[in-house]
Amino acid sequence: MHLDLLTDPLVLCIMLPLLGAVLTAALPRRAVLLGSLMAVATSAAAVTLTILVWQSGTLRVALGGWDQKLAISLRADGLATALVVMANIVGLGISVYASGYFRDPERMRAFWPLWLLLWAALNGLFLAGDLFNLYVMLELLGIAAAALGALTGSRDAIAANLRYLLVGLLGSITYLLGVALLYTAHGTLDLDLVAASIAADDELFAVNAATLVLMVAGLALKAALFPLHFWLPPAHANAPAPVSAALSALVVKAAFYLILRLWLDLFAPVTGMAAAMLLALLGAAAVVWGSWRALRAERLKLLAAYSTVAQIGYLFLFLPLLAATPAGPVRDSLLAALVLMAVTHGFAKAGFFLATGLVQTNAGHDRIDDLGGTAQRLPATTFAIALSGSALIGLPPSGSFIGKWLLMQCAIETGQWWWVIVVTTGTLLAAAYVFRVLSRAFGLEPTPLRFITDARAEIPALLLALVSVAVLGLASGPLWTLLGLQAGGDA
Amino acid sequence: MTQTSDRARQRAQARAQERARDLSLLLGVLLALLGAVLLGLYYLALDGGAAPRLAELALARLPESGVGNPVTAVLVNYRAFDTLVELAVLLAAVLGIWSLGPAPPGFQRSGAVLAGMVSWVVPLLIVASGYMLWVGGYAPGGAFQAGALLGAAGVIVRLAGDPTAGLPAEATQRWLLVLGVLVFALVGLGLMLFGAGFLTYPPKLAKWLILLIESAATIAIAAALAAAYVGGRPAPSKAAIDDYGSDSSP
Amino acid sequence: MTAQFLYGGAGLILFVLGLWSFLVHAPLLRKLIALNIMGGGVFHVLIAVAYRGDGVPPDPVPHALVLTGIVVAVSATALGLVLGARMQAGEREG
Amino acid sequence: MSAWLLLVLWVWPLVLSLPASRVRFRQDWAVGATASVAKPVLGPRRSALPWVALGPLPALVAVLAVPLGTELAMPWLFLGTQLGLDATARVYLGFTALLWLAAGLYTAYGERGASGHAGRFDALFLLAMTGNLWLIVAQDLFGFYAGFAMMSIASYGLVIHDGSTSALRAGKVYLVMALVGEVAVFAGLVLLASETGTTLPEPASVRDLSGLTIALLLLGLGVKAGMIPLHLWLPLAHPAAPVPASAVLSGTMIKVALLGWLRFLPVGELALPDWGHNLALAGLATMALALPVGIVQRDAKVILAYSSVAKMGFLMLILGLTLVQPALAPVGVAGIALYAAQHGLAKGGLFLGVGLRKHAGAPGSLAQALILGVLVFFALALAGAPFTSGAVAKYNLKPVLDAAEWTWLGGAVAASAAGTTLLMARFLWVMVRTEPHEESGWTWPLAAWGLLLVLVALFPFAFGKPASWATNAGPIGLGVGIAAAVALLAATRPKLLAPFIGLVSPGDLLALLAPLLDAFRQSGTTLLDDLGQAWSRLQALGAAGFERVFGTPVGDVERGLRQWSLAGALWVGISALLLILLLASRPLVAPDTGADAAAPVPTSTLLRKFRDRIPSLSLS
Amino acid sequence: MSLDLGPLLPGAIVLSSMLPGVLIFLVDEESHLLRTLLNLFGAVLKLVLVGVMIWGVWRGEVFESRLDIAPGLELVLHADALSVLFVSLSTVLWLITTVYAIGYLEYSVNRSRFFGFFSLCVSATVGIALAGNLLTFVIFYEILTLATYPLVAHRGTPEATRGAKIYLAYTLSGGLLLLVGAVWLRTLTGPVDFLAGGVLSGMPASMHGELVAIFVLLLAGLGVKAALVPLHGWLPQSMVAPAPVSALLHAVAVVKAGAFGILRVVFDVYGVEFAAELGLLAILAALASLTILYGSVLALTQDGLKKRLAFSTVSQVSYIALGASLLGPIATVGGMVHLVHQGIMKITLFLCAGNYAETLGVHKVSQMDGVGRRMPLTTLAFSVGALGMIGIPPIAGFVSKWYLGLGGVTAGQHWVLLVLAASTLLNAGYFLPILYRAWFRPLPAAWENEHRFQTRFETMGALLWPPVITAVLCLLAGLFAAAPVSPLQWAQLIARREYGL
Repeated sequence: MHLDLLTDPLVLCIMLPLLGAVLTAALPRRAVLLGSLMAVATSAAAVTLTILVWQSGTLRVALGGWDQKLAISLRADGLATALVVMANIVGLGISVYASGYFRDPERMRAFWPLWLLLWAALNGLFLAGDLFNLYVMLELLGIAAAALGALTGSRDAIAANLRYLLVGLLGSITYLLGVALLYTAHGTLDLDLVAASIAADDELFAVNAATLVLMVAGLALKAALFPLHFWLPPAHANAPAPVSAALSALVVKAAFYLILRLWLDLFAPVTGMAAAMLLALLGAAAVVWGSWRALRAERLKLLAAYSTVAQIGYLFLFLPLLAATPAGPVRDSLLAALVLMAVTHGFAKAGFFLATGLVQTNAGHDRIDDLGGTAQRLPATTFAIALSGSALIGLPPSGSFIGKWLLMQCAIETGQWWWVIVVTTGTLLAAAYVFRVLSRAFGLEPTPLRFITDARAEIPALLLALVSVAVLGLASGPLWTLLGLQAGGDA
Repeated sequence: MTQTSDRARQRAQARAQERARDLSLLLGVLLALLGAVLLGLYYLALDGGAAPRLAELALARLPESGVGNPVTAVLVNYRAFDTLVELAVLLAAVLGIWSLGPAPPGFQRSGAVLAGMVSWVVPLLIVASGYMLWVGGYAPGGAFQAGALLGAAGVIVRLAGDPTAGLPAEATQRWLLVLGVLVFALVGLGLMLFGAGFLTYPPKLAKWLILLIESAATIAIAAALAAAYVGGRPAPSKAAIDDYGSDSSP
Repeated sequence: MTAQFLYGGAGLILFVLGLWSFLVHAPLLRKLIALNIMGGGVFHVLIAVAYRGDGVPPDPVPHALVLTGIVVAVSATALGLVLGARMQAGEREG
Repeated sequence: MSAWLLLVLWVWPLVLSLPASRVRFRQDWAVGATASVAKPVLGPRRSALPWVALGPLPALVAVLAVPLGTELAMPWLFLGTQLGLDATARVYLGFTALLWLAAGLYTAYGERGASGHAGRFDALFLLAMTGNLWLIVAQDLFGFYAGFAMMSIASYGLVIHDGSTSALRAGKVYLVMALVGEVAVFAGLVLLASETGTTLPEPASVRDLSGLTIALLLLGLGVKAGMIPLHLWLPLAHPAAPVPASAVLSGTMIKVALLGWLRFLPVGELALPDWGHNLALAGLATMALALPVGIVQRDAKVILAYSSVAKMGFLMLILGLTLVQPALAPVGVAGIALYAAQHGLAKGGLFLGVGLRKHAGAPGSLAQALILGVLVFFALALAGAPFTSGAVAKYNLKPVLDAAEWTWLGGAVAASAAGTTLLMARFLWVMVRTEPHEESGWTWPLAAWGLLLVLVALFPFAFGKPASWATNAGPIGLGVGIAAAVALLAATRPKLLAPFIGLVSPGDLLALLAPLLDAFRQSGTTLLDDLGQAWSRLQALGAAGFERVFGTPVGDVERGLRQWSLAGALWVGISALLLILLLASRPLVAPDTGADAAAPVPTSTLLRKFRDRIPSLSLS
Repeated sequence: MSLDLGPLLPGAIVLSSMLPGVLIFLVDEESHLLRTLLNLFGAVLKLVLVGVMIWGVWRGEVFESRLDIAPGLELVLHADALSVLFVSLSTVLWLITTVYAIGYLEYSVNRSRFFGFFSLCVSATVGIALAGNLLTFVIFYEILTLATYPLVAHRGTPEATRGAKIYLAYTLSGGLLLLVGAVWLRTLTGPVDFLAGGVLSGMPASMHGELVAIFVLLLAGLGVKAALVPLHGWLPQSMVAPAPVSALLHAVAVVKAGAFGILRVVFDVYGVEFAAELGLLAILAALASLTILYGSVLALTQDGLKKRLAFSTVSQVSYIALGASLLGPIATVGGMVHLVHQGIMKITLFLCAGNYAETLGVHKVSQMDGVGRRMPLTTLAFSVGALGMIGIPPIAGFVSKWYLGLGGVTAGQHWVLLVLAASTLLNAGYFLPILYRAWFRPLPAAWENEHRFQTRFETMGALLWPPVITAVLCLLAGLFAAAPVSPLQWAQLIARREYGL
């Protein structure tokens, strides 16, 4: 037996859920047990990985022992690890929740392998160091996600997820064309090597730009950037609650992560202010439109889905600010804020959806206006909604508060003050839609006698929400360390 | 009343159609321009691109890979991870299909001619598949081609009226489906545990490990393709019904 | 070089055509076919890259990528088709 | 040690007010069959002890026992308390305590109105007493103001004690004016503190007052003093209040204003001719209005109230003159204090007498005859007949009057004396015609009254030089003469004078003001209503807009977006735009290499590459 | 054994109510005893800790807890004289209100939720008080908003949820403005701790325009909670809350947080002299005066007792802002001391109003005839509070008014006297009629919803004694204003430090 701590967790993060998927697929009757075990093991691997990266910086491994150029690399830098640890903790929460969620054993059996495949794909995406491998991961993600989304079997769900599947395919094939062009131009698929090649060769600027556009266009579809979000609300709103949580909190985030990676790492010499501004404008539109639609949504899950559209929009606002900020502690802070917002949204939205699912199960529907006392009967769930809601709004203390604070600070510093208006508007609208839900928790219904009624379902939601608020809002310093950034990013 | 509403609907439909046409025209123009730009840039890329790319390297390391066919070497050795994930994709698709409910009923039992042909073709395909698998080691061929052929055999069997497409019962079928990923993963992880690194084949064992993986992959791919063609979870056997109860509604 | 460009360029044109078809045509089957055509286009580009001149062994990496891509495309198409079938079945029932 | 008496003398009544209120804090619901009916928590009259009469006792002791010039500094109390006793304060303390004692005795044993609320009356009585005593011994302006406010507010309860409509109206007028006065005093004191930098004002330290400060102090305290036209509350409050309350209201409380002025104005330090003359004129005007209006009143207590107003006018005149000529201050200040004392005692006697006349003794009894006799004495004293306290006190002020620049002043003062006599005559006339209703138990009130009688009777001999004893006969004689003539006329031809009686209602100017106030209030309400309506219409509009947005069903506005052609067009369009922006962010024009600057055509790197590769596309 | 309390104490003070609050949520609805114990434990513990802190600050010790929530963003809890003033106020009143609330809600539902948020609310207030920089302030300011919302909505009636919504709309918008202002300021100055005398006076003249704009933003944000006209709309609406909540909202938590924030911004961020130089004080003064008068005028027209009190709060709290807007230590003292004085007076009034409602079912001024005879102690307490509000000496309110007036005059702003005078008259105009009814009008034959408690006094002990105690505090704060450790003395201490005297 031989364990190489520096590379094994990287592999295990992907292989454990994959193995879990295989086992749960092969032994459907043991699915819950095996799946839960693998979920725990995966999360443990992810946490180990995080600790390692925190201690020793970026980890990488070229699989198969071949040259970096020839082999597929896995690599975990701060950015990837931050998202991995978020995804895996959220994933663990979702797993615990899901273990009690499905009443129908068939669905339960269908859920586990697909969910673990999705999980593997997520970790793979975050950790992959190879452009084509990313494509395969994207496809795995898309297929598993669409299949999971359709798990309720309702017509709406199938229609929505068929659309989602097609969007995903369209996006990934467009991305793949980009990869093909990139290979044509640069002759390698390794992220670092391509990045180096792009930085070195200015002659191919136009080709690189086109490649970037192809890849970003494909990923923007998957990331549901306004107005390409059209597929998201029906897909996320009609999925089973744990799946919605995973889709909204993690899957969309993965696509965004790739955009970010391309934009900041790979194509940094190609990107410019104008293009960043375009994306940010779309992001701003997403913030306003998504929040508005969330406010007007009739169903709780639709509300949550539109909220995701808005939250993704926030992330794009960072691009022009990053473009306008020279390297240094300020830019580092901005980058950390971006990651922090993404991570916070991951936790918060997962908590929100899980709680929402419980409300839905309890009430038999999720029409907001008819929820009446359901929310009141479930104090812990309402709490989870409240906590994650305040993280969605960006109220302190939550990670998104810090994110917004730094975002606005930088917006003012760089003279792009208009983003402040966008953030403000979005925040107000978010407050309106969150409290539109929360106000249902105060009625003349009978008093609940206990705080927690269904521990297995309520505690994961509550804990995830709590992380988004308390942990990320009050102790986000380690994130800077993880990202390898200079601390104390102040003007 | 209904007439007017009908007419209104028709008018709305006409407007929608018109708009769709406008949009498709617009799209056409846009895409044509985009295509042109892409072509131009593609030219630049071809021209100014890094000429050696990975070919030299891949070919140079071929002897260490354990196979003679460079494509197979890439697939199962240099970029084995891709293949592993790709098998997972296939698995995901089948599981997704299964999650949507039981398979639709198969086709009518084939007539004598078709049945005769099937009884000819299927063994041929199986043999061809085996050949493909073997030849993949040093010439074009390999698990995918083999699996595809084998899968095609399943398709033909289903077309000929066997609703199971020649696949075994669900429990076994599940093992077949996961076999590729399972073997791949176990080999990879096993190597890792023994200190070689994930999917790092020791040169001595490389050939045999690859063969093992390829064989498993072939079976898995074939099973997956056939199962996908069946289009749903296999109808549960009687034993399974007793086992799970009758709660198999989607 | 020219052959490469023509082959790959054809792939690009296929891609664009497939895209157009995907976006414009509503039926699922056409969309899936269009997607496959787009995929085919991309594979063209990859194969074109692999070509290194007559008599020189081609670059095996793009070839492997294409193979992988094909399997992925098959999987996705299969799931799409079944989803579509389920939807139609649902429509027929409802 | 005796200095602590200065603290005790006003804390004592404050403490007493609690038992005096007879509030029962404990309510044992479970006890008794009638538990469901809340028992009145204020006890009946005649509780064990005459709390109210006990209140002023320490003050009386202090008058005698505390040496002049004693000071007690308690910087930790309130905003820095300093208690002390100077000559003026001692006089004030003396007559105030005596009058409160007399009124307290009357209250404890005689007052019977509004049964069931005696505790409330007693408590408020003691609170007012506390305020009154505190402000006298307070040398810091906080103490003065606190006592002043406490006294004013508590008195409100005394005024409206019987709860009749007229009492409530009087109370309202009183309260509004008292508050306005208080606010003005507050502002004045703030300014004073700011301008002089001290919170222990004395004439020597307040030389730098601005006009605004002086005006605020004059007006603010003028309300209490009944300065025309701020006197409106006086003729209303006095008849409304129970007898002992009226006695202290008129006897001591309104005098406080003078004390305040003596403290806060630079009396004797600085000549303030303008302010002095103004104040003097205000005093004269007060007298000129109060006397005739008083004469035509029906109610004895109203007549007394107007008399008080007139007397305060006189004191204002004196103070004004003193302000004009600082040299007169020693005489003036002492004189004012003494005059205030004698007037307080006499006026107290008169008020108590009104009550006694009404209830003590049967009609025609000896007691009633005696009461009338004593009332005549008090009336004469008030008017200033020779050998009475009034004459003596007025004589003391003669130097001040004589020193005035106004030559006509002597005549005016004489006229006022005559007028006062007439007013008193009118009062006696009314009293005589009042029908008594005998009630029992008036021993102690009568005794208290007797005390006042003795004090007033002894006053000239205690405080006056013999020369002063027989002064002031002229105007009084004139007044008596006119009174006799009028009385004769009234007796013989009642109809001739009847139209004059009640010609001016109590509160004189208020009758003129009231419609004006009503008009203001009405138009104000209308305006407010209009504003309110406009506001609610605006709100309704907002609500309607809100409803229009949020009330309509949401619909699926994104259905269009979900059409692939539209979404696709957007997607492709955005991608194209992105590409354009990316390409545009680079200078399309290649940077000039410098070496071959001769090359005239700047070409983009992109185009150059095409040109190089594809000759047919070459631009050159 | 010497444990260095310095870096721990402020945090411990915040946590001493927050942790019990969180635990209370978990307590089963029926476990009265456990919940009560937790409540009282937290309240008493906090009181003890604050006592230790007062002692330390008095001796000049420094208490400061710091926590990096992100690099460059520091959560700072710092105890200076001003924070001690506010912390002590909230701690003492929290204890009293908790006792009151336990009695008030004895027969109510959802108590775990109520007390949980109640504790969080106080924690947030204490956090605001101890905030050592603008970021910390903003954080606790928002937490306060969130913690209060469920309290306002607690009753669950349609009016309650509506009131809560309005409350939330106002306060969240305000919070956002504050946030933007704080962020903007930070871009100019970097991280800045609150410092007596302000930190901005060194800014170059070219930035003055921005600083004015930031001030307006901050003021708008704080003004919402401080109920400055025209941002006061939420306050009367939130009167639907249970009485202890209203009391806490008005006397300690929400409104006061806004006012306290204004003090902080004027004194410890801008520095009062610099603010005057920028002309900011004039804006503040105008707003405060307008609010004082407008609130009082509206209070006159209210029949609902709590609404009248609410508008009175609108008016009274602006005294604090007024004090901050006048240059000079005396007015500063007036504003600061009113922070405490208004608190104890207003809480007395609200607790009394709660007693009337709970015991007699009396909610309107017009129903208050004779309540003084039925509930003498409560009414006595109410009278003390009301007279104090008017400014009748020697109750606490007079002290504030005196210092404000004197400070205004000293600063050459004589119009302040006019404002105070008008306000006094208006206060009298809406309070004295209540007292008149309570004491002088006859009792009705029966009260509609009278509730007889099994007790020897007019109402349940837990309801009765809290307002009596606070009324006594009002008297003591006034009577012993000049004595050491009175609120006034603390305010003077603060003013001396702010002006460097």
